Amino acid sequence: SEEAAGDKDPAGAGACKPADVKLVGQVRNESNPYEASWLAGGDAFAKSVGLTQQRLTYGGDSTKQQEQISQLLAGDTKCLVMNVLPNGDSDTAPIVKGADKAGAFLVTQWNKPADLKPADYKTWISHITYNGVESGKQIGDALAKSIGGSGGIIALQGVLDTAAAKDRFAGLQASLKENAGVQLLDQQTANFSRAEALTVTKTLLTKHGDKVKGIWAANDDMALGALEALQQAGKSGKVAVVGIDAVPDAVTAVQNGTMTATVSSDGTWQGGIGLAIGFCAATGKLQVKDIAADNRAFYAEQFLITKDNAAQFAQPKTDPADFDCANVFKRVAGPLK
Amino acid sequence: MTVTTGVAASRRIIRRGAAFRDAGPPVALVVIFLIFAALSPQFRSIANVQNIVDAAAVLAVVTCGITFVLMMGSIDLSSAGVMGASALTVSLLVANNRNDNDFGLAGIAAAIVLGCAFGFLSGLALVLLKVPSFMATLGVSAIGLGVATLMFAGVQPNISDAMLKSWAIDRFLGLSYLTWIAAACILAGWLIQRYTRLGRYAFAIGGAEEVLTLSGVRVKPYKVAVFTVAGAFYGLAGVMVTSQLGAGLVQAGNGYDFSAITAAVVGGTLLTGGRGGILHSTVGVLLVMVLTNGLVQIGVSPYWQGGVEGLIVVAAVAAAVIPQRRRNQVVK
Amino acid sequence: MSVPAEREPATSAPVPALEVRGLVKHYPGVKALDGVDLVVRQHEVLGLAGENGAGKSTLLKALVGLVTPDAGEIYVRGGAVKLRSVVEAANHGIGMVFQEQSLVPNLTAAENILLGSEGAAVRRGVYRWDVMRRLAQEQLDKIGSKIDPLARTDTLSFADRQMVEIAKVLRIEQRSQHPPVIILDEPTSVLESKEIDTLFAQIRRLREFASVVFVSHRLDEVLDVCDRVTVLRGGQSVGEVATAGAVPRELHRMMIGSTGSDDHYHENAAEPVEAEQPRLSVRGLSGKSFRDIDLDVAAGEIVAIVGVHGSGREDVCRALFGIEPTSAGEIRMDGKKISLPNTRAACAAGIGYVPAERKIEGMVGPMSVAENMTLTKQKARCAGPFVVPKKQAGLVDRWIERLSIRTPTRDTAIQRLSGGNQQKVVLARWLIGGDIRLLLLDHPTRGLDIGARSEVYRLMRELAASGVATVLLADSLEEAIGMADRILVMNDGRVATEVGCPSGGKPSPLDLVKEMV
Amino acid sequence: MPLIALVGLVVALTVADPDFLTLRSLTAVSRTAAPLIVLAAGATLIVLCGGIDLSIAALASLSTVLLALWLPDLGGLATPVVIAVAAAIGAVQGLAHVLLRIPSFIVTLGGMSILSAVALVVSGAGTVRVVDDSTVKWLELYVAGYVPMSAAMALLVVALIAAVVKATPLHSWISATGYSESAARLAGTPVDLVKIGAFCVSGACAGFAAVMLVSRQFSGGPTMADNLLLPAVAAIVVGGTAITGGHGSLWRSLAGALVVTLLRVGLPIVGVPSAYEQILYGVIIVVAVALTLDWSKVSIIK
Ligand SMILES: Nc1ncnc2c1ncn2[C@@H]1O[C@H](COP(=O)(O)OP(=O)(O)OP(=O)(O)O)[C@@H](O)[C@H]1O
Ligand SMILES: Nc1ncnc2c1ncn2[C@@H]1O[C@H](COP(=O)(O)OP(=O)(O)OP(=O)(O)O)[C@@H](O)[C@H]1O
Ligand SMILES: [Mg+2]
Ligand SMILES: [Mg+2]
Repeated sequence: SEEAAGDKDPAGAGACKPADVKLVGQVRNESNPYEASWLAGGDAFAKSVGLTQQRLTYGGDSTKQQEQISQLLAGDTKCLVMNVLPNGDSDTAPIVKGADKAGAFLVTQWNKPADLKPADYKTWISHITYNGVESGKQIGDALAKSIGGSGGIIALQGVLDTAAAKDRFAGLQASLKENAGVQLLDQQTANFSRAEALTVTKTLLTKHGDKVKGIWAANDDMALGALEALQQAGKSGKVAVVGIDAVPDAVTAVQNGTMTATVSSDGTWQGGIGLAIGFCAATGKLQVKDIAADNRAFYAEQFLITKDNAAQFAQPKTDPADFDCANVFKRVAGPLK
Repeated sequence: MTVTTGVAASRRIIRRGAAFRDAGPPVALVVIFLIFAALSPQFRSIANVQNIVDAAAVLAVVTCGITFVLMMGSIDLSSAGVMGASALTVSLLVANNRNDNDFGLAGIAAAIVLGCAFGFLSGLALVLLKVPSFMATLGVSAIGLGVATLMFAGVQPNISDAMLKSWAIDRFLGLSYLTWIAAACILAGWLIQRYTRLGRYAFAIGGAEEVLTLSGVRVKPYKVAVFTVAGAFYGLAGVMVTSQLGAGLVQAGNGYDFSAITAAVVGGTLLTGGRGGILHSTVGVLLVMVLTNGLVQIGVSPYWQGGVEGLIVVAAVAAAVIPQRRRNQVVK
Repeated sequence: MSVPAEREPATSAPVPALEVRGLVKHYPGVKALDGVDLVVRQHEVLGLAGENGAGKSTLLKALVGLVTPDAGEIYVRGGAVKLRSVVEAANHGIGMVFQEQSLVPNLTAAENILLGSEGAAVRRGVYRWDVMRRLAQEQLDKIGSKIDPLARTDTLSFADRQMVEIAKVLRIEQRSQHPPVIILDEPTSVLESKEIDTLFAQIRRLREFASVVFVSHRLDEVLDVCDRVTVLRGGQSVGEVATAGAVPRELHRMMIGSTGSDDHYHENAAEPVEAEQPRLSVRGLSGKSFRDIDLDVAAGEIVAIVGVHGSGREDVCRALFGIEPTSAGEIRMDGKKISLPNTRAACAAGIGYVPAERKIEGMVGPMSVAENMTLTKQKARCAGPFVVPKKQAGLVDRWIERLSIRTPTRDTAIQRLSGGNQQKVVLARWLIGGDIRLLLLDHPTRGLDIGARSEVYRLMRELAASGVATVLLADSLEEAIGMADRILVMNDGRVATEVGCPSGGKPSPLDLVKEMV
Repeated sequence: MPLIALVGLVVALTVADPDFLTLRSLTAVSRTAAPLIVLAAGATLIVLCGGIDLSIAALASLSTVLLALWLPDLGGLATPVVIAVAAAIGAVQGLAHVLLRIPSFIVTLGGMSILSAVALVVSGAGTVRVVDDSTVKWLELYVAGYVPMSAAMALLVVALIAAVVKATPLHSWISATGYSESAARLAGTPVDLVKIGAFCVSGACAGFAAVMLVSRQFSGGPTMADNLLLPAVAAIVVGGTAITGGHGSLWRSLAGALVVTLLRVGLPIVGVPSAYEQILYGVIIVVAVALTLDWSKVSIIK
C-alpha cells in the first residue's frame, strides 16, 4: 500500500472510495457565530455523504494552526480532504506546501498571499474568498448614501495585519474618493472585536462629537459594538452604521433599521463548499487538472444587504444542490485578481 | 516594585521614601492627565472625562479582584476565562434570544457564583495540588473558556433583559450605572481590605506567609477564599461586559488579565505581595485608561499606540521607583 | 505508651509547669533530639544552654507543636499532652518567641500582637480597630512598652519589635486559665546591651505570673537572668546547674564535655602591629547616615567600630564594600586610591564582607556548602572558564577540615547546617582565594555558641597574623575590646573618638559607653 | 518527573487514537515543538534568575519580520544578524531592568507592546513573504531521514546552553541570583551582568526561534509568534522549574515544551472537540505541574 507521502497519481485526481474519505474543517474557534456556522455547514455536508467532519480549531493562533496541520499531515493523508481558514496570509504557504507534499486535497479560504497560486499545485484545488475591496466600497457607498452624501464618518479597522482588514479599508478609501462630501474623521483598529469596538467608538464619539454621522466597521462584530456605543451615548439611530459578514444579529439590525448595511458572506456555505470540492476531487468525480483556471482561485458571490433585501438573508439557506460536483463552482463571482 | 526579603532588609528601606512610594502613581496620573489636557482640547472636555471613567468600569472591577491575589504575592490569569463563562451564563439566564429564561437578578447572581466557583478551583489547585498560581489560574482560564464555548454552542445569545441593558445606558450624575457599580466594588474592596480578616490576612500572607503559620493561622483557607472573592469580581465583570455589549461573548474577558495586572502594578501594588491595595490599583486603572483614551484623542497612529502605551507604563514605573533605589535591592 | 496517672510525689514541690521526658526527633542523617528530659517549674526562668546544633530549637519547637517528636512525652502541669499545632500549644498556655524574628512586617503592631487570636477584635471576620487597639495596648502595658499599637511593624526598631513579640506571646494567657509558659529562643542575639537590659527586666517581671524558658549563647546572660540552667549536648540533657554562684566556665564545660580555653579571645595569639603604611585608609567619607569618617587599618590589625543603633557604623561598613553609596571622601588600599561603585569592585580590591544577616544576605540557603564557599573566588575552582569538579572537591574539603566545619558532605545544602558552621562557610568564602586583604565583619558571631565563637576568634587572629586587615562590628562591647587592637567609637554618623586597645592595655566598657551616647 | 508526565501523555493520546503513535507523527511533534523549545530554553535562564520574560514571543515575531525583510539583501548573513539584533534587544531590556530597577514583569510587558508596535510598523502591518528561502531552508531538512533539523537544532541549543551553564561558574551565579539576590550580590557575584546576560541569551533564542518559524512559514509576520508566550511559560513551569527562581534546568523546559506541544496538537488531532479540548488542556496542565514540581526545593508556593 502506498503509505508514504507524495507519491500519488500525478494528476492530483483521487480514486478514493467515498467511505474512505476523511473530511477536516479547520477554523479559528467555535466561539463566534460566523465560524460556528462554517463548521455546522461542514457537518451538514459530511452528513449528506455519510461521513463526519473532523473539526479543528486553533484559537486564532498561527503557530497552533501549523502545528495541527503538520500533525494531521503526519497521519494517513491518502484520502484526506481539508477545508481550511488560514489565520493570516503568512499561514497559507506552509499549509499549501505541506498538503501538496502529503498529497492531501486542500481548499483554502479568505487569506492567501497574491503570488501564491493554486494552479501551481496538484492537490490545492481552490482558494475561495470574498472581494474585500468591493465589499468595503459597497458598504462605504451605502453609508455615504444614508448620510446624504456629506458629513463625517469614522472607520473601525480589523486586525491590522490581515488581508481582509486591508482590502476592506482600501474599499472604503475608494468609496471616499467617489463621495467627496464624506469626510473620514478618524480611523482606529478594534481588532474585529465587539468589545474593543465599543470602547474605541465611545472615545471617538467624544472626540468628534456631533460631527460623526456614520460609522464604517470592517466587520459586523465591530459594527454591533459600535451600535452599543451609540446606544450608551444616547445617539441610537442618529448615526448610520455599516459592517460586513452578515452575521445573524447584524442582519436583524439591518432589518429593523438600526444598521444601514452589511455584506453577505455565507459561512454555512463556505464550510460545506470547501469539503464538497475536496470530496469531489478525492473521489475522482472532479479532475483537478480539468478545473477551469478561473475557478482555482475565485471570489464568491456576495450581496449588499440593506433594509430592502434583509428579509431574504435572515435565514441563511444552503441549497444541498450547491454541493453537487457539477455545481460546486456555481457561486463563482469572478477570478481572483 | 522592589522586593526585599526578610525583616532586616525591609527595615532598611521602609523609613526612607515611604511617602514617595505611595505618591508616585497619583502624581504620574496627574502629570499624564495634564499633558494630554494640554495637547488636546477634546481630551479635557467633561464628556471625555466621563467617557474615561465609564470606560474604566470593567477594568476597575477586574482589578479589584486581582489586587487581592497580588497582595498575597500570587498572580491570577484566570479573568479571561472566568469572564467568558460568566458572560455566557448571565446572557443565557436573563431574558435572551436563545431560550425562555428570564431570571433577572438571580441570573446575574448565578453568574457571579460561577465566578466564585472558578476562583475556588484556582485556590484549591494552589493549596492542595501546590501548583503555582501562575499555572493554576492559566489552567482555570482555559477551563472557563471551554465551558463558555460549550454554552455558546454556535449561536450568540443576545440579551433583552431591560435592567441589565440599562446598566450600560442609563446614567446617574452623568456616569453610567456600570460606573457606579464599579465604584461600589472599589468601596467594597477597600472595606474588605481594611476591615475584614480576609483582606488583612491576604495582605499579611504577602508580607510573611510563614509567620502566619507560626502564629497558628491556617493560611490555606484564606488563600482559597481570596481566589474565590477575586472570582466573584471577575464574574461580575463578565456580567458588566455582557451589559455593555448586549450579548454574551466567549471573548468577553479578552485581554483583561494582563491589563488588570498592569493597572495594579502601575498603581503601586507589588507583584511579590504585601504592598499596595485597592486604592492604589484604582489609580493604576485610571492611569491606564487615561493613557489609552489620551493616545486616541491626540491622534497617535493605531500602529504605534500599543508601543507608546508600553513605553509610558515602563517610564511611569521607573519614575516611581527612583526615590527608593538602593544598591543592594532585590528586583525580580 | 503508658502514662503514669500520678506524677511527682505531691510533697513540697508543686507540679512543674512543663515536663519533657525522653523526647526523640530524627531528621534525615541527624538525631536532633536523643531522649531529652526537661523540667520547667512554675514561676522560674529556666535557661537552656548548648552548642549550635545541640537541639535547643528543635526541643522548643516540639513544645509549641511545630515539630512532632518521634518518641517521648510532654506533660503540662502534670498531664500528658500531644501538641500538634501552635494553637494547641497556646491552648495549653505555651507560647514562643522564635529565633528569627517572626512578625509580619506590613501589618500594624496591634495586628501582630493579636495575630491568630484576635478574640473580640474581630467579629464575624470584621475588624474592630478600636477594640484591637485597646487589646493590643493592654498587652503592651503588661510589659510596659510605649509603642503605638497602630504603627506598622516595619517602622519599629529591632528592640521594639522584640517587645511586640513578647506582647504577642503573652496573648496565650487569654487561652488558658493557667500561668503561661513563655519560650524565648535567642532573643538577645540581635539586641544592643541597653535593649537587653530592658528585656531582662521584662523577663523578671514575667516570672511573677509565668514560667520562662530562655536560650542564649551568651552564658553570662544566661547566668544573669535564669534561676536554673539545663544543658543540652547532642540532643540529650547532660546536666543542670543552679545559677546562683555558677560561672560561665562551668556551663561551658558541660556543654562541650571538656574544659575550653580560658583565653576566650585568644589574646595571646595577638601580635603587635607594625606597619609603615595602612592597608586601608579612609578620609572624609560621607554618606546618607555618616559624615567625615576617617579610618586607618593596618595589615594585621583588627579595628572594631562600636556605637549604638543608628550610629551609622553598619553603613560605613557597607560603603566600604560598595553597597552603600557615598557622597564624598576617598578610600585607599595600600596607598592606592580606589572607587567602589559595586560589590564586584570591592571584591576585586581584595575586600571581603561578612554581613550580619547571615540567613538573608550571607548565604544562599538551598545551595550546597561547596557552592556557597566558592561563590566569590570562582578562580580557585576553575581552570580557564570551566569549573573543575576535582579541584573544587579538593579545595572545599581542605577548608572544611581546616576550619573544622561540621557538615555531612560538601554537597549538603548550607541551610541544613548549624549557625556556627554556616558562618564558617561564609568566612571561608573569602579565604579560599588567598588574596583577601581587608575583611569587614559585621557581627560575625551573632547566634554562634561559645565554642564556635571561639573558633571564629581564633580564625580572625590567624588571619590577622597572616596580614589581613580587619574591621569588626562586634556583637558586644566585650567582644570588641577582646578582639580589637584599636576601637573607633561612632556616634550619630561621626567618629566620636578612637581608643587604643592593645593586648594588656584594654579599656573598660564604661569608657566606651560614655562616648557612644 | 517531567519525563513521566511526557510519557503518560503520549500513552494517553495513543490510547485515545492508536494512529497517534507512529514515527511520522512523533517526528511531526518534535518538528512542531522546536521553536517552542528554543523560546522556552532562553526564558528559562531568566526564570532561574528569578525574573520573567514576557517579551519573547513579541520579539520572535519582530525577528521573523526582520529576517524576511533582510533575507533578500543579506542572504545567508541575515540569520546571524537577526539573532544578534534580537540578542541586543534582549540585552537592552535586561539593562532597563537592572539599571532602572523595574521588575522584569513590567519591563518585558512594556517591551512586548513596544516590540509589537515596531513589528507592525516595519512590516507595514502585513506579512512579509520570503521568496528565496534557500538560506533558511536547511532547517526544514531531516537528519538521518527522520529527525527534523529544527528539532535537532533545538536540542543542540538546549544542550549547548545547559553545558556552558553547568561547566562554568554561571551555574552557581544563576542559582544564587535566583534563590537570594541580595546574598549573591554580597558575595560579589556579578548579579547584574548575569541578569543582562540571561536577557541577552533569551533574546537570541527568540531570534533563533524566529528563524525556525520563517523557514517553516516561508514568511515573516508581525504577530506570527505572539501566541507562543503562554505556551513557553507553561513549558517552563510544567518542566518543574520554580517560577520564583533558583531551582530548575533547561532540560526540564525541553520536556515541558514537548508536553505542552503534545497537548496543543495532540488533543484536537485525536478528536477531542474544541470546547472540551480547552477544558482538558486546563486540567492536564495543572495536573502536570502538580506532578513535576519538586516541593522539597520550594517551601512556599505563591
Ligand atoms: N528541618 C530540619 N531538617 C533537617 N535537620 C534539621 C532540621 N532542623 C534542625 N535540624 C538539625 O537538627 C540539629 C539540631 O538543630 P537545632 O536547630 O535544634 O539546634 P540549636 O541547638 O537550636 O542550634 P543553634 O544554637 O544554632 O540555634 C542540627 O544538627 C540541625 O542541623
Ligand atoms: N538617612 C536615614 N534615614 C532614615 N533611617 C536611617 C537613615 N540612615 C540610617 N538609618 C537607619 O538607622 C539604622 C541604624 O543604622 P546602622 O545600621 O548603620 O547603625 P549600627 O550602629 O550599625 O546598628 P547595629 O548596632 O545594629 O549594627 C538603620 O536601621 C538605618 O536604616
Ligand atoms: Mg536554635
Ligand atoms: Mg548594625
